[in-house]
Amino acid sequence: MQSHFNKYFVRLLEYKGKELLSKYGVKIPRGAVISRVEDVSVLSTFKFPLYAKAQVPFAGRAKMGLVRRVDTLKDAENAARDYLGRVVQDYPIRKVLFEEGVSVAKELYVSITLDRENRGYLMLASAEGGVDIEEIARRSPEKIIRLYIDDYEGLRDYMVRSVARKLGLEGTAAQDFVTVVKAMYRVFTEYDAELVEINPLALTTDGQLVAIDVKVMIDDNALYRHPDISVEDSDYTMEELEARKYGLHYVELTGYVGIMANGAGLTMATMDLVKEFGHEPADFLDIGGGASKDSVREGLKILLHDDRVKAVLINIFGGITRCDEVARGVVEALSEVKTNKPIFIRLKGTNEEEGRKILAEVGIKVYETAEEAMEALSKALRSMQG
Amino acid sequence: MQSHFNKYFVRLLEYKGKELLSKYGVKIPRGAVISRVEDVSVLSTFKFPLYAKAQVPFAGRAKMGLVRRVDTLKDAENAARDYLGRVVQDYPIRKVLFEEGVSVAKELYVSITLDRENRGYLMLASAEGGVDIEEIARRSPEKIIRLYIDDYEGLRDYMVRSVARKLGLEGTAAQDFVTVVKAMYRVFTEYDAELVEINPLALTTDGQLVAIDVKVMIDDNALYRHPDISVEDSDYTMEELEARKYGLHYVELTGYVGIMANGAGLTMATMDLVKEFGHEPADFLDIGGGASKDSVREGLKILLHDDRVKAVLINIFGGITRCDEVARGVVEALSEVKTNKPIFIRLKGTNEEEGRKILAEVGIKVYETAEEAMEALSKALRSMQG
Amino acid sequence: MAILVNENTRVLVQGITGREGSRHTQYMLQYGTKILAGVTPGKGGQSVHGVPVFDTVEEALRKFPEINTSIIFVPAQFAADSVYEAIDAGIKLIVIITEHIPIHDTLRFVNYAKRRGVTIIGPNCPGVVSPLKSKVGILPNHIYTKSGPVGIVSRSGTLTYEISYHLTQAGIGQSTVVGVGGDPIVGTDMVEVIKMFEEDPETKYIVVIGEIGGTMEERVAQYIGSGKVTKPVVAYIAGRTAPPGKRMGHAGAIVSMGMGSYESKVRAFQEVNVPVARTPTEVVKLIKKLMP
Amino acid sequence: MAILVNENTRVLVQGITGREGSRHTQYMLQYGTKILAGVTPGKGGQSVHGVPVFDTVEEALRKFPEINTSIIFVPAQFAADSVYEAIDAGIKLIVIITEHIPIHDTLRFVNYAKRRGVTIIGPNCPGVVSPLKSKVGILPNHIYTKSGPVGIVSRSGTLTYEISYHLTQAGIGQSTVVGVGGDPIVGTDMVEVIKMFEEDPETKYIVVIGEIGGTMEERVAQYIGSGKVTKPVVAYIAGRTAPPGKRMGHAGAIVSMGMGSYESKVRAFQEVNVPVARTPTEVVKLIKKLMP
Repeated sequence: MQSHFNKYFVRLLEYKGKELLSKYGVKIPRGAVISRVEDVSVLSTFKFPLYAKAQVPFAGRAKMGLVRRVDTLKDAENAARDYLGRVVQDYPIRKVLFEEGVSVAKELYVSITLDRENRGYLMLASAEGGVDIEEIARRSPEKIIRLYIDDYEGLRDYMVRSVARKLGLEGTAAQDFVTVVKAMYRVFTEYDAELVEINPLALTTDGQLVAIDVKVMIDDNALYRHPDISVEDSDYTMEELEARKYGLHYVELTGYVGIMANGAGLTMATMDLVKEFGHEPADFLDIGGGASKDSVREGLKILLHDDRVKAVLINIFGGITRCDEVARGVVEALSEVKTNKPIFIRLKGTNEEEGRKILAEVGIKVYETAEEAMEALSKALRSMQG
Repeated sequence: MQSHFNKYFVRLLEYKGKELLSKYGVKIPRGAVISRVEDVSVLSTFKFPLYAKAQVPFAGRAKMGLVRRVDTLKDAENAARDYLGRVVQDYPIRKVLFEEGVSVAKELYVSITLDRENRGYLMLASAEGGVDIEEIARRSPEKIIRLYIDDYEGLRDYMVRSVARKLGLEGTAAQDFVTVVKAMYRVFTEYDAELVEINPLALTTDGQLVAIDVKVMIDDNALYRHPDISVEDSDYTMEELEARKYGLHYVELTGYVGIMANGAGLTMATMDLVKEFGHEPADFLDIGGGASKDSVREGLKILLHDDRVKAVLINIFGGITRCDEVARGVVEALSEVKTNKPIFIRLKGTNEEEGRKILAEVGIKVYETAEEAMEALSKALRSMQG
Repeated sequence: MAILVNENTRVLVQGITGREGSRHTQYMLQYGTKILAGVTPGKGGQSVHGVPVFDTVEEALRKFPEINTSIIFVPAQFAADSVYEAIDAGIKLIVIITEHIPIHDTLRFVNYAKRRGVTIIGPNCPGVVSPLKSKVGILPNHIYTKSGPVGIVSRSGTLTYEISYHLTQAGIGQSTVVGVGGDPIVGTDMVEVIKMFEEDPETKYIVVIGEIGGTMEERVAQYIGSGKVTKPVVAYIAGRTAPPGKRMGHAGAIVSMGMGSYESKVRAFQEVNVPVARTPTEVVKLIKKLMP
Repeated sequence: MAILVNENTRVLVQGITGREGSRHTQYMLQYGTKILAGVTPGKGGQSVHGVPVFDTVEEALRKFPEINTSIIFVPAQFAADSVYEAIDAGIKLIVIITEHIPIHDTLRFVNYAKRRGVTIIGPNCPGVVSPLKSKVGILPNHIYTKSGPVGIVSRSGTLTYEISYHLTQAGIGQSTVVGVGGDPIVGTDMVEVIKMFEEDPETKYIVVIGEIGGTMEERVAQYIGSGKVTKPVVAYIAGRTAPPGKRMGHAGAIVSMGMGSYESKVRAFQEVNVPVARTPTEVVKLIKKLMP
């Protein structure tokens, strides 16, 4: 189950996910999050060594050197200076989490996620957590305990206790496990989460359960009702935030043909078509349903300002989207940005005739099918190279 | 539907109920609550005249002179000094709420309460709110709009909108009504309420909905999960709080026969019996189910220390309550408190024999039936008067 | 015959290792109740008065699939979860002794049980006894030594013992005695129990033990008035001399419309020709009068 | 015949006074859809393109009890409430056009609808059209001018138009075209629509338009593999060249077990002998090949 271009899930930074879980009773390592180098002074009361973890919203952080042990306040300051402001995978590091070490006896895995197929929630747990969890799931699926949760009936304590027993937890650890999972469930349902994952969930040498790393993904469409979650604490890049303002869904790719279409399916089909003609798409830009001329204008401007883009393919089949609005947006963008990049437009559907007329007035040809537009674009690219 | 001795509902002080509703979006008059006379200084930024409302947990406050208009800070100080520390109906006034006036165009009534019969919730609303609401309900029941709410399905906005229309609310007032009722519903379900009532809910001359007076009653058994609600903000008297510590349910009455029994039903039946013999009970004291000897001891001590009590009738039929524990408690109380008040005990049920033995050791007779014990008590009272 | 519990009742005790759970397991065993298993999370493998303890209801039922009834002694904070566990495991009769369960919890699990066809008695109740057959509750054993024609339904525990005691003393046995519980919302109300008594061939007379507050007694009277109860009924209501209670706001007054008082309840019964005893002992006299 | 909507469809438009609601009411009317009423709270008494507007669904249904279908254009924040209102009022087919509805809202109302036997199409979908009979959706009118033997079920709006357009251009009509919606959880999934097509006498061929992500296409293939679909199926999957998407944590990987990719979906279809088109236009060729 992967999320491609069709739906955006906001991944929270580790410290923010921990904050939410901690609010409902999950134990986390003692630590502090810092966004300015000079703030490392708050660490003076902590027990060194600490672990400095750059707050980036993607996996494989340790291998990239974005987690390190610091033995002194001076070390910590150096780590903060090194990390803060760096841009990794298009993402600017704004925060560093410093945490005390935890004496781990055992690493568990536990998560709650949407069960799309059964239209409910699914809890997964394993007594063998850690980075190899997927490998374990592949080789020994029986080591993954699955609990289906009905949205209507909710999660009962006794169900979690039963999972705790299967994990081999006893006594206070079993009780703590109920606390941990109920906290995860609250975050999951109250914060419109797609995923709440603790991996590893450490069973410490003194019998406590502590969340060492967490991953929380939130439904972008529900962010409006969670004022305590700032997009700054998520995996939005600057460009994505900019596009988002206009209801655009933009993802940067590696090629040179700028693409704009309406609907995720048609946008992907348009990418496929570009590849089919032997070219490489520079982006995925879906203007969504019912886009206004302003969105179209701003979207096209992103493509025109992108130096990598050599030509633009616009593929619109209007349903709730109106071809005339699209045409107006295109005309406005072209009046604002001086460009000699060729633009190939295919327009079909709602208000198609009016759209054609508007584009005809500024001398832009409209193609009947995406294939025809792409063919013309290919020819233009060849002549540019020639 | 009245709550007698069988179940205790905590009534919150007005200001606390308003605080909860306000947290979820209900508009309340601008105001401040004060617990020390010197704190009236915070009122200096308010728009006088203000209304000083002594925070007491019972109705008819205005008629008792516990609400008054104050025109100056000096007035306010006098009101605070007058109210704070006064004891009205056994209740010590600890707080005074000062509020700005509201320009009322219309007074509505709205409440959410438990629907015991249908095992759900019931919302009541009327376009004619205010102190006469019960009279209106009696004379013109059609003026009360009733909405049953299923606990499982919850309250949907569209249902509340429909009630708003029936109340004649339009535009923003109708939308605000949805906000008000949803806030009430949240307080009702999240705070284990028995009742959330706003009366009057003012429609102001500038079209706003403002809660002028509110009544919130909370399930005493659920207080443990609401750490933000202090019993100081409720209608507990000092004696009740003291009794509560030992799991006792004590209510002071006006007579002179001290009563202790187990279970609300048996305690009431014992009161009835005292009256049947022409005497007046001094109290209702239910030691509950499975009382320990400590509870019995402390309960009996309350009665022995009460100067009004001339004789004590103890009526126990043990199920989960053990007669031996009761006997031990009685013996301990008598060893701690010197008294010459006669005590008449009837013991039946679980561990009856052991209880009888314990009491026999200190020379206390045990009666077979409550009637026999009461007869003996009557005789003793007669001889005391004679 | 009898209602709710009988010779075929096979019991699970939830919260069996607690003070009350353990004690009343012993008393029920002494009474002759067939208790097959107990549950206390984390105490699986122990035994209480010879009854094996399991960690979960599911495990207990796997070992003893013939269990058809559960009695709950679990502390109030955890009681609701135990009820869900029993319902989800498929137990069809659940008797909840625990008192002080938050009423919103009760409301939710009672409705949940109804949707699944599960009967709940309680909470905050003394349980159910069908004398000489089975006891699932905390009613004192020594009172229930005679089966017979009187079915009792009551909101009060101790008052039930009182009246049962006097009946038994007078040589009048009981078919089944049901304490529905003293909370404002209970799993099975008096009307529902009276319907069962009406269907039960062993029950010839019905005693209703009520108290002031709520409208349950008025609804019983209304149901009797509908003509669906052919067996004679005798009532007792505690609280005749209680001063007016704490008011439940205007809402309470509007909903109850004057019901809930001693007078209202007595009037309701009198209107449908149900005699109301003035004292617990008078119930025995009224029943005797009805007997041939 | 056809599925979901036909000559007997009588439509309510919820959110009729909004920009899209009003516009598409006009388009649907032009298409010939029988729209009887609209709802927008606070706008009762107005009319939109001749359609009377009511404040509540209940009022609209009181006036027009023959309404059997609702289409929802209400903004995402308020959409769930509109769905509950329609379900509670007894409407049995609800088409939700609104996009950006929080997925937890969708999950809850979809399950609520199922318990009440209500069919939901969407959310975030183009709706349903049975050409020349009725359109309940936002699909462009001018494409749907020919009824015929092809049933289309799709996760994507615009791709559906694209493929329908090419079919119609090639003279191949459609029985019903269903956009199930692009969200991770939808009211009616592809398998459920395919079951309907299988039952529908008018439908002779089925086109499945999928895209990468999720496992809906794999489940379609699995269902076809079970032998319950006798009609020939042709598929198209968008996203062949999309780079790997954002990972949904370990949980996503564990649950999907490698499903969700373009290759996984194509393989699943090929294993059950469903041809997969490489471009939207190729779908037409594949259908033509199947035709006699």
